[in-house]
Amino acid sequence: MSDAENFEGAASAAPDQVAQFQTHKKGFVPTLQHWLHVNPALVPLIVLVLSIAIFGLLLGAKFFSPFAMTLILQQVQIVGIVAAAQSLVILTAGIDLSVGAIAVLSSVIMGQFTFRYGIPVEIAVLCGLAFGTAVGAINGWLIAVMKLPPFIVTLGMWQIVLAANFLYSANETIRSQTIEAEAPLLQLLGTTFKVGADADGRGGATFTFGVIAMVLIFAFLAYALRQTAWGRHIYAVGDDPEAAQLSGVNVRKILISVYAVTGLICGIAGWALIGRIGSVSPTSGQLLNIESITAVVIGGISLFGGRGSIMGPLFGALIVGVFTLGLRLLGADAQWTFLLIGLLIISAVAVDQWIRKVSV
Amino acid sequence: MSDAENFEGAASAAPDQVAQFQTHKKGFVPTLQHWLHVNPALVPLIVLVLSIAIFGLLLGAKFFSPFAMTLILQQVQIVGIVAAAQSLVILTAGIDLSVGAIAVLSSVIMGQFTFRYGIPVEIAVLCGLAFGTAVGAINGWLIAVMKLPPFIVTLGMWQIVLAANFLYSANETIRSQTIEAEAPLLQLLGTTFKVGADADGRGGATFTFGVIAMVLIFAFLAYALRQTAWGRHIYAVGDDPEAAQLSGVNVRKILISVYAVTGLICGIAGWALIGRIGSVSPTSGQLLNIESITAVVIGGISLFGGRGSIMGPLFGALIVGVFTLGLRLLGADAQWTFLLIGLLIISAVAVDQWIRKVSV
Amino acid sequence: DDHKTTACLITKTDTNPFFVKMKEGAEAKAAELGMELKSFAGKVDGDHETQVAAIETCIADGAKGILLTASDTSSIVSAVTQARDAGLVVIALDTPLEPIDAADATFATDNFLAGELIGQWAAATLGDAAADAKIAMLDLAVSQPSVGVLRDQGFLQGFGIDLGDPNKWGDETDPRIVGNDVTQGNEEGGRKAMENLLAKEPMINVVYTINEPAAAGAYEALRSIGREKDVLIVSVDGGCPGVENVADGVIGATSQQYPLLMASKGIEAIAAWANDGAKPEVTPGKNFFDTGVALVTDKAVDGVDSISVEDGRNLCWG
Amino acid sequence: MEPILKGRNLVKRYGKVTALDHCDFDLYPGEILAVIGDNGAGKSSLIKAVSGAVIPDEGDVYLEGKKIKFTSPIDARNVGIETVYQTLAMSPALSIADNMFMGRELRKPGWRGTFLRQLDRKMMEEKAREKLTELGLMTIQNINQAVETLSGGQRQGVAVARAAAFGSKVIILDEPTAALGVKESRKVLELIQDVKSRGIPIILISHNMPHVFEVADRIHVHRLGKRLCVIDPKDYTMSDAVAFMTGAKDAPQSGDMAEV
Amino acid sequence: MEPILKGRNLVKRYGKVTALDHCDFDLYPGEILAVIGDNGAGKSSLIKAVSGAVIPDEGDVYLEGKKIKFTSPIDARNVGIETVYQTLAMSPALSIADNMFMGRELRKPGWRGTFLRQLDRKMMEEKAREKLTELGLMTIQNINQAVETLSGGQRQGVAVARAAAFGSKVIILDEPTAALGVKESRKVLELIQDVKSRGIPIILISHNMPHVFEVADRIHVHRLGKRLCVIDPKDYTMSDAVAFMTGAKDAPQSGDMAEV
Ligand SMILES: Nc1ncnc2c1ncn2[C@@H]1O[C@H](COP(=O)(O)OP(=O)(O)OP(=O)(O)O)[C@@H](O)[C@H]1O
Ligand SMILES: Nc1ncnc2c1ncn2[C@@H]1O[C@H](COP(=O)(O)OP(=O)(O)OP(=O)(O)O)[C@@H](O)[C@H]1O
Ligand SMILES: O[C@@H]1[C@@H](O)[C@H](O)OC[C@H]1O
Ligand SMILES: [Mg+2]
Ligand SMILES: [Mg+2]
Repeated sequence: MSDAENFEGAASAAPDQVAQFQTHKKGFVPTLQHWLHVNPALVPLIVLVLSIAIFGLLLGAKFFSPFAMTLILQQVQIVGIVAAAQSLVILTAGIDLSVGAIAVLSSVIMGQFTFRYGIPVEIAVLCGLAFGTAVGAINGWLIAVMKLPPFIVTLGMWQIVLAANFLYSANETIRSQTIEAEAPLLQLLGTTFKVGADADGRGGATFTFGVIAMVLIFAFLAYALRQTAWGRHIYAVGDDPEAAQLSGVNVRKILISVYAVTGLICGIAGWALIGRIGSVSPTSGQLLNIESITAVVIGGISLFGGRGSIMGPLFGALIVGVFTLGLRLLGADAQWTFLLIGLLIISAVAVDQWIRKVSV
Repeated sequence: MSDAENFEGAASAAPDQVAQFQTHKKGFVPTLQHWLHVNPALVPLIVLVLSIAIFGLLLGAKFFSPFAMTLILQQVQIVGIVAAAQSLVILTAGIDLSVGAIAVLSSVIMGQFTFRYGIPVEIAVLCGLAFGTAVGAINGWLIAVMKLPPFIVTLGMWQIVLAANFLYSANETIRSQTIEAEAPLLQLLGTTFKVGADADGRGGATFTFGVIAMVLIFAFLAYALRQTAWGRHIYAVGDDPEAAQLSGVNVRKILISVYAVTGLICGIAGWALIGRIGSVSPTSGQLLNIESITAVVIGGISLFGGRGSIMGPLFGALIVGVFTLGLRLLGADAQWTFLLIGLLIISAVAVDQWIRKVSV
Repeated sequence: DDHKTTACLITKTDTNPFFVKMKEGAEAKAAELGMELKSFAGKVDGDHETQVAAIETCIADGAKGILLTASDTSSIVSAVTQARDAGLVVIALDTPLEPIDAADATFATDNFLAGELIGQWAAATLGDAAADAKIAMLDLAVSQPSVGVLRDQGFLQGFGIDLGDPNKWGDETDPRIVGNDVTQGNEEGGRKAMENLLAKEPMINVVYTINEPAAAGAYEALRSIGREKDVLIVSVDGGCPGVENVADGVIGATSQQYPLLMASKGIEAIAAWANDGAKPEVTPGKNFFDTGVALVTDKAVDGVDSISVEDGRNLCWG
Repeated sequence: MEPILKGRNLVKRYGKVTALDHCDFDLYPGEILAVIGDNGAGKSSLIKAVSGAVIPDEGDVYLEGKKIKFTSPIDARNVGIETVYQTLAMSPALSIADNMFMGRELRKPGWRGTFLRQLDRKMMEEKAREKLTELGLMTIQNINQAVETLSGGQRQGVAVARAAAFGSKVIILDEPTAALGVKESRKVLELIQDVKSRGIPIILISHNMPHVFEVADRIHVHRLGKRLCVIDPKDYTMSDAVAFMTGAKDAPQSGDMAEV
Repeated sequence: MEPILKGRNLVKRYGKVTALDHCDFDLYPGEILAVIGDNGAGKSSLIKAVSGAVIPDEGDVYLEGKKIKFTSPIDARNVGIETVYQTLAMSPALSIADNMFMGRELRKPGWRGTFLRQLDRKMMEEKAREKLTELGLMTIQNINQAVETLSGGQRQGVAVARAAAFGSKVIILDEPTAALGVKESRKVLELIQDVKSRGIPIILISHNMPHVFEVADRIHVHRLGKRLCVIDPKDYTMSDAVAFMTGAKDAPQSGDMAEV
């Protein structure tokens, strides 16, 4: 062992060559699997396309028409918008149960500020959005600074906001006709425009500003998550908050901003809700939390945080929309539809898992 | 550096003495904190005792009576039993959203098997329990073997079981009077016995077999979790499933058994439900999932798994029960109670966090 | 068969026996008339969006008409208008829309009247004791849906209590009211709400309940403290288990409504519309077709019309 | 002589990365076999493949000449192969004693053990303390301390103690001294010698050449996912070994390879 | 001479365990200070306390003579103190490039960076690759690979590269070579020398005595939560150092302690 002191020197002559393993080809299925593994958002997209194709085959033109297709978009717009917000939160390994309540109370505020207090509708809308943002920020503060678990904070907030909603609104609906006459801005996101309708304006593809808002929100978040530091930090916080903190991420700031943005998007969802249902209704949106989480998870975002692509939940929401409409058109009754949607949820995720697994 | 070869030998003369740091005393509060840190289940217990004391002071004998105290026990028994089951699942870092649906369909099976098919009631009860266990085992199989996320599996299962419940029962209620006359065993867990009631059997402490079942289930699980290998493995799986697997835990078996036991306990909850409401009603128990998770989290079990004591959720359920009754007695109306329970949820966990934190 | 006339039935939920019966009635009638029926329901009471989506689905499906029990009576109006514009006939069942003429027709129980009948009956049964009754009000949900408000306020009116704002419950100041609590319209909620109010005031002697499952739950609570014999429970619905409960003395009186009738009338109206574009008539003197309500009790009192339990049994549903 | 544990043609791929590339492997009875190689060479993947922690894509594993298929680490443990993984595989929130006996808990004697399946905590704590003391690791103050409160080195010590206590056929150590102090490393080396003297063969992965050359009977040099060569530490210097594993020098011909 | 980083009377307790027990600490400009000590002696706790990762219960930290209070590692990084923690602090699911630039991402030049706050991914990838190549770590095949797919040693290499690239005032390395191979360890030692030659002082925690004696200017010996002594590697042998830190020999009197 006379070389004890300098044996390490022997390494210096080592080649700096990069290890080269032979790449292995195994045919189509593994290649597909690998490709999907690298682009996980494609999995829900494929499920979506397949389910549209299957229902299209079963139902023909009734389903496979511009009218029905855009109808699905309209039906999922609220859940879609909220799912975008929910995705952000879930990427940080959190969860937000208060999304639906925030959306509804935001819409009630927009309505009541306009009609009860006579505030100009533009300002009332801003107040509604500000309210959503503020509630979100409080959630974020409790989670980031007080270090309370997101589930429990937003569970509490859900109850608080919902009860406040009923107390404040006195469960009064503001009617569509009144809004249309006096504050049409509230219904802005419900504005429709048709493409390819018949002379009476029937049939054809129908889009609403709300649907466009949904798509824009997803596009915006996709950009922010991939192309900005804020987005990378969201993934880092969800992945391992302690490591993120140690490696220089301001975890508090990220969490508070994520919940605040979530609140803001819920405010927008509240606005879109007015557009969609015409009126301001305090009882709407009760299931938005479960529905948005379902969309997110079908969309392939891990509930443990840090993994998944934001476009997934959009496809997730659409998958549920396609199944709901498709099954109803097939004549399944409500309970059977629920049962089948339950099966769908499990199988969509099972397919996803299958595609991802094996040594890809 | 001539000693390069044997410098390590110098360590051999080192003392084997155990490091001794001086222990530090800092007065009562830190000591209490430390003690609570070591016995985390005490935190919800203290919150419970404090809230009883506060409502007792505010409301006097109306609240602080054997009648009211045991009433709370009766009101939380179903949530309590389900929370015990939910705790097991959450300790493995899972979640079970299907608990309420399983409980209800189990109770419907017990009732319908007895009355629709004329099966002896003992066997019908066993069938109900077996059904709960089977659904739980399927959940477990999907989670452990198919590796699907618990949230999504049980979300799907919730919808499936609930829809099946309505389809199977045709929403038919079996009346209390019918059950009492023909199959009293179904109401067994509703049997009450009183301690200290007046001559007419009014007032005094009222216990039911259901309450006792709840306490026994908690006691049994507390034993199993602390004193058996199964229990230690549950913690290990929740803590780090990969590490558990590598260190010789059969993770699949543990997960499947946990979900199956959860299903069984939900079956018992379904039985207790018949005892409590007298009748078999397919519309009961819809909020049991959220309520049980709330109890578990207020009880200090981490939603990330592996940490917490099973007695916590019992206290968690009781805390919610105390607040609900206390607030109603204070005259808060239903909406305000709802709002205040929201605040309670957040603050109970905040107190918990405060007690645990600092360098304890 | 593509040539069959399609009709839609959209209910608030399909977990409530009331709606289950409504659906059965509609199905039976549709089968008789050779029509196809598609039924939809919200997931929970108050689930408005699912109803909107259901209306859209019916339009997409080319249905001729919709029978609707709306969760949110005024918000649903724009969706209903959309359907009517698309050439469908829309008939409100059980719950009138706001405004009522937003639907082509309404076949409903008068819920306020249903409440009023049990209120009058309770007051008359108590006689002089009504002046210092202790009343528990077991309502539906914190969101105060309109059926719940109408029955609650109808009951108080019938009992002779000042309503305050007739559009909400809980704002009354009469000391005879011990309190309001919510039941979600099921046994469990009924029991818990009753217990809460009993803890507040153990000597409650009149219990108003939103529906019969809630009443059954309230009874269990009373039974567990041995007070089931000295309390008057009144309710609404007239489902078969409820009528049996009246027979057994669990419930003192209940206001019976007729969902099967609503549904079959509704299907007939859609068939008529599909055949010759005829729209249904309303009950004279009312702006809707009243499918009627009857007080079921074996302890009839003067001045309040009622039918016997036996008659109730023959007319009951579910 | 028949190897006690043998791998042939093992292949393990992770996506595009081939961690094991038709790799062979032999461990003979009673020997200490060191495995050395660059970071990322595939050492950990190799021992995972022979201990059931991953299932190789191709190739076979033989135990005492019989082909075996481990589908989980439990299978390997059941036949007496005990492994300390590089990631340690501990449950952070559980106590040291819990971790040491994970998966083979001791039950109380008599009916409490048989029927109530009650654990014998006292016994487990005692044995755990004993094992740690043997390794000089009793700077740990409390056997019921959660593993997450231990320093990195203390944790590694616990993992090694666990393997040493339970391995009956083969003990595999993946960089057992990486986080250990001088004193603790010495104890682990002593322990390795001690285990060997009990006749149990050991696989030792290490980047510490002096340690490797001190204890190994043969050295398996791993490079680019393959066994490059096996050398006898008495025939080569540390410099040679380092040169082989880094590719600075060509490997000796198989004729020269270390034989048992 | 004024120490660039100084700790006085630092105390950190975890429940009943006192990890730092009134500990002092000095790092002088331009030097390599090694910190050695048994497992669990409190070395990691010490550097956490001076780098903002934990807030000490008592005592003060001074940077260039001025008292500072770091409330998070971000504060320390902002003044140029860069740390490689023993646990590495990486986001497993993110890429190597993402991890290297975490918290100080580069934005595109022009309006896309200023207004759209768009990241300059290409630039970051290029720089990351450059740094890793310097460390001889380009056996890593793809800079966009998730960190969780790297071997233990590769991960450590990435962490060290990150610190070296960004530390401008002090670089702290907690056992940077623990999981590294011979070749990679050498690269890290070279890097340490290189950083020193740029005038940046380094704190190096290591259990590898030859490495410590090779590069350290002074050695801080840590024992039982305290600084036992500081020695000059030229005045003492490795055996001495090991004897001090394990308690086999009494520490030299403070008069003999290494001065700058
Ligand atoms: N789970 C995984 N997913 C993807 N790639 C992996 C995974 N595990 C290992 N690899 C890759 O396989 C190769 C071999 O890794 P392995 O951990 O076996 O190396 P090693 O020789 O043990 O290195 P070290 O000395 O650093 O521990 C590496 O390139 C690594 O990136
Ligand atoms: N988060 C924590 N909770 C409780 N105790 C802790 C925690 N972190 C460290 N300790 C304890 O503090 C003491 C010092 O630990 P530290 O990690 O500083 O040691 P170290 O000198 O870095 O050891 P090593 O060389 O093994 O890394 C140990 O006894 C350890 O158990
Ligand atoms: O009228 C219905 C009522 O009878 C039922 O019980 O609840 C829902 C109501 O719409
Ligand atoms: Mg390795
Ligand atoms: Mg350390």
